Amino acid sequence: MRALVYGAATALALAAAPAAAQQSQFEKYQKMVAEGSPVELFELSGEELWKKKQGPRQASLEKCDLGKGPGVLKGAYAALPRYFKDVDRVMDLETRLLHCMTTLQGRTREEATKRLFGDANQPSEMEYLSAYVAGQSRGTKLAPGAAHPKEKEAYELGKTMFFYRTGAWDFSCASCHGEAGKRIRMSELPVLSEPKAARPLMATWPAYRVSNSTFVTMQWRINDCYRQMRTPEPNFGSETTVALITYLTVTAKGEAYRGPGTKR
Amino acid sequence: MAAGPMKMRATLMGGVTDVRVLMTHPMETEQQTKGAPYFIQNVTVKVNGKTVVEGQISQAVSRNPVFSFRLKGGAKGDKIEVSWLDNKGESNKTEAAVA
Amino acid sequence: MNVVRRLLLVRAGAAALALGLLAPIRALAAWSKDAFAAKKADDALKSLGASGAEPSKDIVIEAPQIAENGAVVPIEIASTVPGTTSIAVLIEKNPYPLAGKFDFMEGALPFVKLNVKMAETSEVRVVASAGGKHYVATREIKVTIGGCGG
Amino acid sequence: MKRNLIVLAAFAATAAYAEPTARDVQQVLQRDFHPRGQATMERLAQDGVQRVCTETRDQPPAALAKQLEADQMKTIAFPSGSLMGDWKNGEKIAQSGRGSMWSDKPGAAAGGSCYNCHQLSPKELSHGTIGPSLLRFGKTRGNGADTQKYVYGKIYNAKAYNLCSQMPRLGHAGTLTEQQIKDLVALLLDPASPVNQ
Repeated sequence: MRALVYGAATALALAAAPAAAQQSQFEKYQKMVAEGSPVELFELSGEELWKKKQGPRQASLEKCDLGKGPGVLKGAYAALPRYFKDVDRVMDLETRLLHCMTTLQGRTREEATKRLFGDANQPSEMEYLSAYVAGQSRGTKLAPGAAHPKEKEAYELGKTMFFYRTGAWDFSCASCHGEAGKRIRMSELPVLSEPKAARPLMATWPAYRVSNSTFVTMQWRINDCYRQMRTPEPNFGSETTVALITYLTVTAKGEAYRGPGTKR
Repeated sequence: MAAGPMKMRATLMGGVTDVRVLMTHPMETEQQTKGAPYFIQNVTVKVNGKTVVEGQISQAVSRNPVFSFRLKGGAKGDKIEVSWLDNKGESNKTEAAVA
Repeated sequence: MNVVRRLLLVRAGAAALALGLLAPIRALAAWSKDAFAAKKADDALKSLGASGAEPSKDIVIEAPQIAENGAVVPIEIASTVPGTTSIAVLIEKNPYPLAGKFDFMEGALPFVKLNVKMAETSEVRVVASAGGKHYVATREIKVTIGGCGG
Repeated sequence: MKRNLIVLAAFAATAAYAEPTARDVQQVLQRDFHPRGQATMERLAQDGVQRVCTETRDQPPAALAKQLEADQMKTIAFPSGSLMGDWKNGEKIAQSGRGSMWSDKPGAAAGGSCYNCHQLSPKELSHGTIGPSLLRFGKTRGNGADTQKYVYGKIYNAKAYNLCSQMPRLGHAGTLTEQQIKDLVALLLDPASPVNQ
């Protein structure tokens, strides 16, 4: 009986004082979830994988050049995406990791991309590695490449794609991320074309996602947005995905990286 | 993926040691596995070899469990050990010094 | 992830089993089977010998009023009832309400923070035991749907 | 007219920064995506509505918007008779976020994703706010034939009413069936629906 009365009172309180009271409760949930996050476990497993000898060459990724020189991890993630001379294109973290798997470890692209996005039971290699490498940039300000013509080109393409309406449901990225203070269900939607909203967000990706106990990467984020935009599937590491990540990271530049984060 | 890594931090602040421990475990419920749940049952916290917390938990604890415990006093360098045992008899433990 | 360690653990388990060592190990780590198998919170508490708890304001349950996802609901519990030696956490509407029981010995404060799964919106009941008496506090946590639901 | 010019001027200005052209973008998309499940490559080709809304950042010139909205209105197949279905089914459709994705089984029951953006039943606390609240929609607007027709049409093809609306054309896109849309009409307009309590 007491439970019933209390429950009814809560429902009334929520209905009577909607927006602000509810919002603070969502924030409290997010905060408590972030505090009790197992995300560091993914970094630990990622470190093991980074050092593990694999592929036909039985090589680890320890000599992988993420832009700051072979094997330099400190601050490398915060400077991505960027232009890489050896491949003459802009790469984000995952595209570059894949490049290192094929070149250093001698693995085929087909084998290395067989399972890019994992699940709760079996996270993917890319997810673990992303967690580890990103964690090595904590405290470093986001400073993606924005000077090389190809970096500028990527930024422009990303921006165009962000506002490009397409797919069976006519969405662009801005359909959901274009107006401040909006939500999908309970999830707040940052206006990612604005530095104010892009900064805290990009500073905490990639992230552990509590709703399905998985670690999610930026390539996954773009992929899953397009899935819900009802388009065909973007190719992993394609120019479009890297361009969008470039656009978002450049918009967020200057923010100190503090991920990997924890999301709903 | 059962006995993956654990991670622990033990920090002394204002006379209280805060112990935060992360465990890799699927914590599968009866519903998820359609019959045979798979979960940690016992969590034990020791300080310098002496048991201070004995926890019994169920399949309702979330995947990759994270616990915080608080210890009275303590000193920097005290050895904290946290171990778990699941319903299949697998176990794991981790140690950290209070910082 | 650590395959080597995992294999070692599995082997250690098998060896222990072969030598009949596993049973004593299990016996050391008590797990209140009947209480965890109870389908009603009251039955679980009875099994733990913690029935008839009286309401107390000295048990603090810190939790969000609304959880966006039932898979992870963070709960922080502290008891300031003098001499608290044990805390039990029960989620009334879960198939098996008892989520955990923590015994605190000298040196530990009666405090625990953990993440639990909630099948649906439910009362969370916390029972603290001190000097053979039991004290209870409850709190409702609403479980909703987040994201696009696809 | 003046607005047209402003829009054009804005384009000319951004073009200087090597923004990719519409044709460039289509080539990039065709190269960078692959079909999966029911999501075919044709979905990436922009129709007139998508193109105009992209090019004007959802601020189409009024005259053009009016003309294209009229074209969209012609796509709506209004069924004869009552447009009110079963609000209980409507509630289920409003709750479901599935349908038309590469991860959805073709032919499996789709949802309207309504709660993702709108408040409907006061019992559902987890609702989005991209679209307006539809709480007590039928209570304030009544449920006459014109209102039924408006709601049916809006769900079938939102672009017929507001060209660059963010709402999907749920009937036109083939996500929802005629009966499902009728059930949603009932969810909004039936006096017994929780929306109107």
